[in-house]
Amino acid sequence: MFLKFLFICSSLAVLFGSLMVACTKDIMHSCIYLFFCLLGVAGLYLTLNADFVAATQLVVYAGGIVILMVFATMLTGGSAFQAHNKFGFKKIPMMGSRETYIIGFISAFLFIAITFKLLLNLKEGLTPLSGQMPFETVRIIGHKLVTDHVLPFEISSVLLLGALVGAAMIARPRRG
Amino acid sequence: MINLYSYLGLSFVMFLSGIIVLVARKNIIAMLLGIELVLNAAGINFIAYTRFSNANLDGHIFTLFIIVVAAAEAAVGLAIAIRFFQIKETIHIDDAVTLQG
Amino acid sequence: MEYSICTIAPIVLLPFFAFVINAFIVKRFTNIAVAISCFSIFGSFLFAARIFNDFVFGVYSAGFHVHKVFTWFDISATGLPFKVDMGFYIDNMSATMLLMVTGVATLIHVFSTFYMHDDKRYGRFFVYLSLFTSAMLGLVLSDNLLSVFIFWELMGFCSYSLIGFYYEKEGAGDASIKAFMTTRVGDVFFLFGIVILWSVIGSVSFVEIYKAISAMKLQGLTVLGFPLATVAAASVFMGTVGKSAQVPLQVWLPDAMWGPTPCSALIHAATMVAAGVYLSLRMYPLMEAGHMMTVISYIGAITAFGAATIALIQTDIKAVLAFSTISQLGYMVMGIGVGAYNASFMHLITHAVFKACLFLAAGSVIHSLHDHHTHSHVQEMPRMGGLRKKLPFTFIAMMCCTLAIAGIPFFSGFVSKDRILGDALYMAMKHSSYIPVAVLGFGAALLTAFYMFRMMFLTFFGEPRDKELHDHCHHEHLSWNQNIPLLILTVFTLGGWYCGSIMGQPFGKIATERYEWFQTLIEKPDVAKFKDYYKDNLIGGKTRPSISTEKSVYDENGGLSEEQAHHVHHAHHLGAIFSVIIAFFGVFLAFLAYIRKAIDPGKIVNAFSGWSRALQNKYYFDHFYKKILIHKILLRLNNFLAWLDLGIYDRYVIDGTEKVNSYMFQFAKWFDNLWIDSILVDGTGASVRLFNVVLRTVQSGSIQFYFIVILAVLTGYIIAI
Amino acid sequence: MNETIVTYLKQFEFVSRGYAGLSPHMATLVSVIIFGIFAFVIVNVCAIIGGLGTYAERKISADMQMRIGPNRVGPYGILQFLADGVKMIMKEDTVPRDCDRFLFFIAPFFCLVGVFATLAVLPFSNGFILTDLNIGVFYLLGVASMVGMGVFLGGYSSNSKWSMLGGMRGASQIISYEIPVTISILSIVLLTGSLSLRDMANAQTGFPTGWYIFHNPFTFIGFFIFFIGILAETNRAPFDLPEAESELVSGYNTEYSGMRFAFFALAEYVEVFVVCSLASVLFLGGFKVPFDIGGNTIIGQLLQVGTFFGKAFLLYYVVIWVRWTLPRLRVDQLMTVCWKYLTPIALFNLVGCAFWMYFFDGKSILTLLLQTGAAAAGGHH
Amino acid sequence: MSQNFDVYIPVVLLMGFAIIIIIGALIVGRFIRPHHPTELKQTAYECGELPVGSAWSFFNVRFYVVGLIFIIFDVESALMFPVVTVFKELNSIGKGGIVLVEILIFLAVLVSGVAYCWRKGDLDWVKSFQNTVGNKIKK
Repeated sequence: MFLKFLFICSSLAVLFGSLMVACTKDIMHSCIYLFFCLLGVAGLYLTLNADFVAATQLVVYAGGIVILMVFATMLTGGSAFQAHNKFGFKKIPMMGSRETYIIGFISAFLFIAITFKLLLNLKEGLTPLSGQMPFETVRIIGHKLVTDHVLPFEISSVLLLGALVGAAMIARPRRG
Repeated sequence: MINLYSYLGLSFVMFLSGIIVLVARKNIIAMLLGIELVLNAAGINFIAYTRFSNANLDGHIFTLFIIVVAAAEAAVGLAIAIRFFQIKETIHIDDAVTLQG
Repeated sequence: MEYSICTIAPIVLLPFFAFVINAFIVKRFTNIAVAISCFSIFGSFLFAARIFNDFVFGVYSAGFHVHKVFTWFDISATGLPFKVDMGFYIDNMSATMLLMVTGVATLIHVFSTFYMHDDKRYGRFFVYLSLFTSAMLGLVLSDNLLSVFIFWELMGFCSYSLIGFYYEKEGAGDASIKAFMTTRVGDVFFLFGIVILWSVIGSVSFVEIYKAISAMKLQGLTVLGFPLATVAAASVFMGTVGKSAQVPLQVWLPDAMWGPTPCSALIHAATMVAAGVYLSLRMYPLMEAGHMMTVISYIGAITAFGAATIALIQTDIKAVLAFSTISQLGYMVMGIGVGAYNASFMHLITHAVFKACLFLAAGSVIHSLHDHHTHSHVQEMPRMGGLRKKLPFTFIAMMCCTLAIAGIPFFSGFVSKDRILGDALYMAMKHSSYIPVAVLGFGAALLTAFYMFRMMFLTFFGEPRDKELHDHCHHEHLSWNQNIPLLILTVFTLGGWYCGSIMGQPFGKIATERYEWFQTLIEKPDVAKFKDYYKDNLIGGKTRPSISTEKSVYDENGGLSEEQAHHVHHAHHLGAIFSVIIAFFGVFLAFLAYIRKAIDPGKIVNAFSGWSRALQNKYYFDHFYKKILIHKILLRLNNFLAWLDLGIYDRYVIDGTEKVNSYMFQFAKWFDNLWIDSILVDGTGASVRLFNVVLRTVQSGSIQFYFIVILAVLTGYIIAI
Repeated sequence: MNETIVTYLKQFEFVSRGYAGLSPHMATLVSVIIFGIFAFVIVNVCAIIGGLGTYAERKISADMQMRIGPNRVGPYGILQFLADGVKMIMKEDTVPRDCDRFLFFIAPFFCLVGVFATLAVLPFSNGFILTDLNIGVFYLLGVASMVGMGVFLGGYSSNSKWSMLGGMRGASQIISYEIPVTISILSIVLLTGSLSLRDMANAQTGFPTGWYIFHNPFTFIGFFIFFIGILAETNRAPFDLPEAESELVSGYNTEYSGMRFAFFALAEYVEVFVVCSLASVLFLGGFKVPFDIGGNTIIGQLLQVGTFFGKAFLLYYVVIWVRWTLPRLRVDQLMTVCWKYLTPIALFNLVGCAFWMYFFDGKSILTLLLQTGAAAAGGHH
Repeated sequence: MSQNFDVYIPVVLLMGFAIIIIIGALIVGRFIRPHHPTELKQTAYECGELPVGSAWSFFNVRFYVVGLIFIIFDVESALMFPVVTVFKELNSIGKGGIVLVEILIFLAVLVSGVAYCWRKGDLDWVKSFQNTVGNKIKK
């Protein structure tokens, strides 16, 4: 029962958040809606027994990425920046502002609908395994990270190193 | 009843709005938000399939790495956006057309 | 005893990491790079020593091995039955080999800090050395032919770089290319052999190959009418021929002496050339299955004898050692051919030790003889002489090694070489076809004793022939990087380290059991034991003692029946007596010729002037390859093709076409003006302009537009499937 | 298995018997009610602690400055915070004209939700924990990071330069100091082998000899890093740059008035309590009572709660003490302290702890000393 | 199953309490507090001066760089948590060494990145500040 409640709350947050990200004009508000959406995703992870991933979602996304996003928004003029269409209709018909939404929606819907139709074909063996899931996921993830998945674990540090150095180099204020 | 398809439907909507943001919004940072949505939709799928199909937690680990990659991607993407703003004083995506033929 | 990846992998990875690090820092921090190289190889030595200790003095028997694998790639899903497991395979043989390679390499690294110190590319030398050592160790630890091949080629590359180390000299560059190309001939065959084995067995792992041989998988198959096993064995053996400088691909090794002396010691004497023999030993069951034994023994014997004869008249100290290397390698290959598996491997080890020592000693001599007129070091023996007093430690080292290589009792060379000769004699008594092998083997032993002592006498004894050079030579002091490595190696030229008996044979034994570790533990891979074999996982899984962990006991009869053993022993005793006599006779001859001057070598050379010229030209092998193979055949082929091109094709086809063309031209001109220019060209321009508009629109540079296109295409694609 | 207050109560027979007769849905409902009661109690207690925090702050500062401090409302002025609360709720709620109303409205939620959610995993005693998640401390970090977002939004939405600066500073300070804190926590997790806060407390003993702060040199340094980090994370002096009144008026909450301001203040004071109790759990033995007096009985639980609060209040006192003793840092010094001192030292500590675990098998330094002492003494005999 | 999920009830409850407290207080306050907005009252308080321009425009990249390093470390700690949690178990069965090496490699790679940033002055608040001031003046 509580599971259902949690699921409903989280899914509402996800639906509301993700749609509002797409539909809000103000970029700062979009960030906040993204935050809601990510919180909802964390809730969904909880309902799927993935407590550690949910907490990671909270720590990294809620505490990290969204803050970085709002910082970057501030550094690029904040909400004062109003997006308007520069090309207009004449040059490339597809890039109009309202039309963009329509075309975007249609193409995205088509694409995703078909992709998910493919996904839904993978039906076999998809009964929920109630009670079989190990509840202490963090230990299992830890064991996997140091045995089977040790290479991705180490490589992710290299990825982070690259991101850090690269981003710091790009964003660094320069002379002259 | 909550089953796999509920989660798939949710991730569907998330993916959809992510793609719409990517296609329709003009702000580079907003597009990065869209990418986050898309990545999270993928994450939901991974976890849901892990929960509903097999008992080993590889999906969790995959999602963990998705989060890692998302963080790295956001860091670099935002840095590029900021640099772009410093050079061009705008972050309108239609100004980033240096590669125009 | 648990072996994990952590205790095995560092052996290869330490030098490799040293190489990677040094490659970056060598320009700035040369001394640090050198230190890193030396300490990394010493670290590998410690790891190897641990493994050696476990395998030889632990509780393991001859058949014991550790095998750790991980799947490198597996394309069996595509239908090709090809799965390559990379991994480590350690048995007693590779444990011994590891210890030898790391130990010798460590000492050579140390010596190089002395020898190469004033060189302008001091650091880079160590970079190559590190890479080379790691490749050699990787080869020793490999569990399959493919990774053997990879490391094999890596060593080929290092050898190329080191031979051409002084690339300013023209000869060095040529020699490096020669070495590279010559070994390449063998390598092509080797690769061919690997492919053949894979096509039949579906795997290139040693274990799988043993399994297949024990299951008689190779029988009855043919390639172009030849039995498949023979073709595969011959091809793999060609790899050995190339790498270990056997006839007819031996020509590169003497030229390899263009490299710095320590690299000659490491590569062209102690380790790399041994890799070929090592491969043949690993593939021994295949050679047996392919009935290659006679051929191998003949090739080995001819190499051993031929190279020894050439060495008789060389005047360059390094050249003598180079030919003696070829000769000794010939012994090892001959040992494989006559079934002396154990002795052949033992000779590999003993030879590596004393040959490394000999080269280092030669390096020490060369380094101390500095010609002030030409500002170069002197390698010519006629300008040496009487160096005994000046270089006492080098003299001791070189003397011991010479005794060893000449086969004087109590020294390691005697123990191993004598066993090979004993087995050759035994085979000759059994099959008459082996008689020439035995004769050539004993002959080579005589010549070896002679030319090695000739070298010793010319270098260290008598009066100095170049007074000025001799006076400039400084008196040698004991120093940690000049003499100590030599003396350490010298200690290991004693026979007692390898064998418990004085004579190397079952008579005159002073101790058995643990002193006979070599004979007890190194034995032919018994393919029958690999029938139901499974591998351990690299990480995680436990090392499974695959066959047994009980210590083997020394069996004097080597598993043979009493009567057979008697025959074998008989032959061996005979061989031992012969070889002792022959060795002393050779030394005596050298003594007569170069100390007593009772025999004048010049006269003999004059008497056999034809032979001597043949020897000077190394039996015209280089001439043959250069004059006949390259000039006569390949150049002729080239000329023929050129003639086809210039004479036939040009004259008739081209000129004829020209005629036709001139007629065509008139027509074409008309056609061109009207159709091409006015319609096609202008029309194309117009159409390009038209497309341009479309393409410019498409190529908008706007990411979002691209994104929509991507989505559309993906959608279409998914709908289509 | 995850312990909650409900599973603790089920030890008592009448509770478990009552549960046995319920349908699953009803059981959940009853659990929700039980949780609700206890959560309500805890929220109120913590709110009161937060309120008393303001009182304590004023009183202690007065003490240090030889003043009297609040002394009118109630005995010794102890009801001052209630009076303040009433005053706050009576104040006019002004909203700046140019502000971003949506964000202005939502910012206090972030702060308060983030802080209150952390209360769920605080182990007040062995049994009295709302819920002992097995990702406890990680969850706590994740939820607490929402506060930074709230601070930033509060500053941003006001559209005032002071608020904006304060918000930016606050957010960057909070996120920066989260790193040394997290890494210090990692070293404790390393020693405990669990993320659950109750396990961490239970791995220590009631006497200081068994506390993690005295476990090895690295944790000893780690405690101070953690403590400095939490001072900065809660915007306490000497790290109160986001609300530096001499530079930024009042920082990120300049434009907030009335109740909205009260929420920020409440969140801040409750957060100080939460992090102080976290420090006590991680390093100072948490709820453990010497000799485990009282055991698992009600008395024992009460003793444990008392110990817990005692340690937390002690740290709370130190926090206030520090505020009135040390001057404020400059913003560049703030960043230097975090990135060039605390973070490298914390990383070093983590590695050191790992080595300690590896070489000494997780024994504390006192145990090792005693063992060597015993061995030496045995050698003489 | 449902029992397992009960552990999350307090989390949701506490979050709900926080929201209810705020909304409740604001609603209750609406009935008792005064409401007399004036033009001046509703401007942003900038020490008595009338605010000039929007506050949402001027900011320095250094904030972003701090956020950047933070997020890298955040992700790093998120990955470290499970590894560190199992370290004790693995150490007790003798696999502590290999995990230790893994942790060391992981940290060493990251620390090298931070060392790079340190060397390049990204961690210096003042230096980057001077740079930007220099920029502005040059322009």
